[in-house]
Amino acid sequence: MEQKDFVLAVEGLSVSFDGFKAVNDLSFYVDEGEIRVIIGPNGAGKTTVLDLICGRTKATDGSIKFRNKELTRMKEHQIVHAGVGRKFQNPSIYEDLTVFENLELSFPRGHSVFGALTFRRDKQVIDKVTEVAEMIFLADLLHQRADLLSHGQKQWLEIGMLLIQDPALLMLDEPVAGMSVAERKKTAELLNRITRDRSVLVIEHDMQFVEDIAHRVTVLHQGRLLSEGSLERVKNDPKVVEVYLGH
Amino acid sequence: MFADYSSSELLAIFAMQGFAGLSLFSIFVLMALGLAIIFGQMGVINMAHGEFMILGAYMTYLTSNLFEALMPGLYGAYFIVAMVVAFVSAGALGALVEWAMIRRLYHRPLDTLLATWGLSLILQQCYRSIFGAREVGVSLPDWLMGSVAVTDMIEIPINGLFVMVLTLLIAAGVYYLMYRSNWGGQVRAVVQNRPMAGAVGINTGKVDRMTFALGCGIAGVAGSAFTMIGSTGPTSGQLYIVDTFLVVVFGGAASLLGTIASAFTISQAQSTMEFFLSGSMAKVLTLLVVVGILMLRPQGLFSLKIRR
Amino acid sequence: MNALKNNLFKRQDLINYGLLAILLVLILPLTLDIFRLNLVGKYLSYAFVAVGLVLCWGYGGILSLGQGVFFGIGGYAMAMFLKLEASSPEATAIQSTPGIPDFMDWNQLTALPWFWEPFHSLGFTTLAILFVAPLFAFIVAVAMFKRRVGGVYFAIITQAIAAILTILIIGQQGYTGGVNGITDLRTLMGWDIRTDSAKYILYFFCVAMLFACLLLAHLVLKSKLGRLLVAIRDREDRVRFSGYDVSSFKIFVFCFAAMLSAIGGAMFTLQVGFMSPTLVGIVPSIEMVIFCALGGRLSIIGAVYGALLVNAAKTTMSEAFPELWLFAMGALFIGVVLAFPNGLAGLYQTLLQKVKERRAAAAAQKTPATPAIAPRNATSDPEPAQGIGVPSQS
Amino acid sequence: MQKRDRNPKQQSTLRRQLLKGLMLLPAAVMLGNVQLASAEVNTTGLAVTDDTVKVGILHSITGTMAISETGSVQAEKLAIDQINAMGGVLGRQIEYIQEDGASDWPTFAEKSKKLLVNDKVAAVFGCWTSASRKAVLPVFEQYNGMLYYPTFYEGLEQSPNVIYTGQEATQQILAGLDWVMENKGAENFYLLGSDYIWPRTSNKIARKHIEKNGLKVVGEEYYPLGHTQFNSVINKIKLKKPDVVFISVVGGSNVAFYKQLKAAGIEMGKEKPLFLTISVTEDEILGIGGENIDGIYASMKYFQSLDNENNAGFVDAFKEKYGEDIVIGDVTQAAYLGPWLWKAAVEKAGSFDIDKVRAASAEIELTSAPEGYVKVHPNHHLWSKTRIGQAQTDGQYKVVYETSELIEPNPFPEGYQ
Repeated sequence: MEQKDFVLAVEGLSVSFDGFKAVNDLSFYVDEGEIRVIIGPNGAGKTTVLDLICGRTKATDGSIKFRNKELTRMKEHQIVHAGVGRKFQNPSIYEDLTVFENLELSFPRGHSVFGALTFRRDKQVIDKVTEVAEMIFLADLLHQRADLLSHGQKQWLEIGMLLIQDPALLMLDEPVAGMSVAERKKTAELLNRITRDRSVLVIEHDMQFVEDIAHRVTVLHQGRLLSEGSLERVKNDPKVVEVYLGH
Repeated sequence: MFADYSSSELLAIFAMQGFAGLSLFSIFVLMALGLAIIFGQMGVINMAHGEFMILGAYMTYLTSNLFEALMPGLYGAYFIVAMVVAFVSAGALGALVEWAMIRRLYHRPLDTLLATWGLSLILQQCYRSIFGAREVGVSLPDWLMGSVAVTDMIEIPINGLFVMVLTLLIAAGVYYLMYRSNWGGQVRAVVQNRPMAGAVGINTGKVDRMTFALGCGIAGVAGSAFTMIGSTGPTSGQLYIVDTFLVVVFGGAASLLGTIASAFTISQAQSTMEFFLSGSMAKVLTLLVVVGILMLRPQGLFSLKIRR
Repeated sequence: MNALKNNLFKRQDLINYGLLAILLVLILPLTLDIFRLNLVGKYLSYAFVAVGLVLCWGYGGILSLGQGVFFGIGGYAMAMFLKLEASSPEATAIQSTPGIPDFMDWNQLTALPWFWEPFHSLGFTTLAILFVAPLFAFIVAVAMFKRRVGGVYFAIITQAIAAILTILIIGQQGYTGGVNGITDLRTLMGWDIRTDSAKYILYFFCVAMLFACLLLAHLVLKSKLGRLLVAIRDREDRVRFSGYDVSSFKIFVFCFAAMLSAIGGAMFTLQVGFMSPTLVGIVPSIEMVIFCALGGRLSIIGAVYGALLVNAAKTTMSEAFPELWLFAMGALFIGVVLAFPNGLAGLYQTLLQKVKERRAAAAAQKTPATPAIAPRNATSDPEPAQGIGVPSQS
Repeated sequence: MQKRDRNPKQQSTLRRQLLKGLMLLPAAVMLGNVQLASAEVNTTGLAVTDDTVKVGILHSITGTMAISETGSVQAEKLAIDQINAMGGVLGRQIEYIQEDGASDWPTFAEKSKKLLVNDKVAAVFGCWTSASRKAVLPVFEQYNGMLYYPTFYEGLEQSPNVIYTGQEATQQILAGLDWVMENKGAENFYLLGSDYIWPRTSNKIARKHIEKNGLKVVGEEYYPLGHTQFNSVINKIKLKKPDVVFISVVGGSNVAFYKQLKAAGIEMGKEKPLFLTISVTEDEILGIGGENIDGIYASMKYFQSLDNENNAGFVDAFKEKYGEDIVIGDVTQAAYLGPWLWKAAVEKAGSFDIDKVRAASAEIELTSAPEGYVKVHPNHHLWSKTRIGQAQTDGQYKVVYETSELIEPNPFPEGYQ
């Protein structure tokens, strides 16, 4: 492999829960500006990989380098500050707050205790929030309490919260699960738009959606790397066919 | 520290302190088992646990009086009957409380703490109104009194042995119920995923009620056994509550085995320290060590490493 | 867009604070004799703790059953200062060692322990009241929150800490006054705090302090930190992955609550005239949580009313039915938890909401052109306290 | 507060003498003819009418201390009933206002203030623990009230506003220790108590006394209030083999201690070691169970089994009011003295005014006390005898020794501090 700066380099990554190896000696690399989709059957360890990268779960072994910074020893918020954003499988938003406040809290300023106490809602914040709200189709609902949004809107809101952080690597866990066809289309469009200047790591089951967005695909099975490459190549890999697409 | 004693005395010290530690251990286990079920398995913080124990103690007192009045010939057997009565009455009250109160609060575990605190106030006042504010004396049948002399230094109290055996039996019973029986499987299913358990046809309401009642019933038996070694008064239950919670939390709340291990650790630590320090300081040190360890290892002694 | 402005005080807030001020500054002092007013002052000293609990429990989701510890630290600091003043060599001439507090003399202490020395100074005492409790809270909180101990575990560990401190205070009676506490406090900088006029002044001082603390708490809640606390309670992970060090916010709010409790403790000592370990232990700590729950765990003003009402109920019921009042108290706690999970404040909010909606509906009927946004506005209120929903706890 | 003229005062002196004479004939008092105008007997605005006088009863009837304080409440009510039946105090029926201290010291302070400031009671009978007394003391001194405090306690206090009807520590302890030294040849002592001021002070006095006599203390230990596990200390006692274990454990811990002692195979009746308690009254034995404690000795001023006429009448009246099974302990009896001592002082003073009652209190005698003759010392404590009782299986003490003289109360004992 040629010497090139990967945005994310995962090498020899393993984690076990009470002896069960959820991720086993996994290595893969993500390029700058790439949209990488991770697929695999249930229990393949997809979500665990995201958990490991963003620091939610501590690795038993191996390394995760983000722009040559080792993430395995960093705390969650430090990883975020390094430039990694993560969206959860179920929409994870603050339901007691409004859309505006949800976005505002993700604005990358005033993240210390003192900063939060003295944080002012100035023009810069309002402009940025409004801009992102336009992008995620929620400009008209800024003062809606978040728990009143539809499922799809909540997913968008969470993506919006990530956008405001402006991460270099965006990780999305099943961003279109539970969305209507129209919403799916809008989401794909949104993703294509926002990935122009960043890398994205997506977990997705919806093959149509994967086809729409993926540059390359990584297939996991039982915590191990099964196959990697373009969607076409992966689709035709007999190992993949056997465990995932075939049955 | 050891210089004051001869070697045979030292041996006796260790033997007797070991036994003291063991009986403290069985008492802790007995206190904590009911709570381990209610708190550990169901997540309900039952601040009235001590009052359920005292209910058992009062039932023992009543049974004892009844036997004395009606069938003095069978007095020796009353204690066994009393424990059954204690179990049934505390369990029945537990089921009632679960139905009236707890089942509305499963999604708010911290609120169970407040509601059961209110319950404990009410129960205390009930005991006071019914049995009087003074402590009642529960007399023991003769076969539970006295001790077995092993050497002239070492004597083993019979009721201490009785508590140990009782603890073993109850612990084994609970273990069987929770981990080997069909019912225990249902309990654990409900604890882990209530909607799913309901969907596969488990009557979650009934399982909750029975689990809570079982925990309270065991508290009742514990209270009954404690009449042998402690006081029975309206507020006696409060003496046990902090220790009980610490034992359960220290063990890792969800693990019955952990509860037993933590009871063992705490009791041995306390009785050893009690021998070499004054009582108050031993207690403070034990609590400090427990809290200190919990701060370093919040999940307790035993806990499954789980994917969060 | 006016709605985007983050108003520190909305009209409703001003009304609520105004009502409380009228009650505490005008109605109660005018209608109650000094004995009852002094009792109200005592209740208000618990209100400091309840306000702190609203912050750390209601907003932060951290239930502490050890707030009595911090109340005690503040109360004991104040009591140590006052006791030293009451133990001048002249006043204690009959002791075998004059000039030290009487209980030390009874315990054969012949010199003032070193940690009592600085309490000769009011300045040091004030600093101790303000900062020792938060410092202690900080140590506990760092140990626990950095390891993500939360919810029930935190509650039980803080409860154990309260138990330990009580046993220590009682056991070390030569230094602490033991189970009796520190009693017979007389003067503050030569000013007799036991007279009726002093009690009036102390009451108003306590009310002023309470409003200062309420204001401080209000500002914290209205800052981004307040919204973050709500966010942490809802979705702790999300906050973490938005780049916040969640534990530092929990530590902050716990320390802040500890400071409020300590101020309350100092107010208690000043108004009641002694401090004792019964205020440190588990029972008072749980009772303080109940004040907060009854008032409404999401409303700092509600907490004040909660502390006032529970204590007033306790006093009147125990005077009227000394043998039965515990039944009523127990029933009150259970009833509040079951029927009004958001306490009095929740009830009040629902009422206000209804009034608002009715008004909006009436307005909508008059001018049918108005789009049906009016009722929506009520729900898009940026203030989290408006939430009727039950807070989720971790 | 000067009177308008001197006449009424003279008159009152006259009447007082008359009253004294009439006291010999309680029946005459009951007719209620001797009645002083309220304005004369109450110049400070106490709750006194022409027919009634209000007093306060302030004990814990809820919380952990209710176990101990119930007996005191019962005794005080009995005494008040009896006084009322005899015609009351200065021709006025006593009405009591009962408040609950709830085992919480700030509550005691609050309630005492309420009794004094709002209810204007003429006297308060109450408190049990030292902590509650310390909490109310400043209140009584500030608002000038009168407290009758029934518990045996550690001494080191003497307030013009308190009459201490129980024994202070030296009265209770020294006679008991002397007795075991002289009669049982005790040489080694083990001191054990609950961890708070009374046991610590008591043991301090005991230790000084033991060491003054050239004897040895082989152990001294304290357990937290409410502690329930005593196996370790029992083992220590077995090892150190003291002649006497001197015990001041209180509350629920008592029950646990003696039951565990019994279970550990220690025969308390064997007197090797000998157990001497200063804290277990008949009330506590009720909870412990007579069979678990028989054989131990207690050193206090009163036992239910005291054989004298006063006591027989008292025990009968108590049982009649509260049931056959009721027991009476040292503190209960001391609480019973409170209303009687107050009545005597009021009648001696001819006034309910606190200052006058206080002035009259010193040297008040009571020949009708269940414990026998008592007298109030100018330091507001009572002269009293100390008795040693041995616990029996029926829960009663058998009196085995009684000091020949009344012991002078000495709350600030020289050489014991």
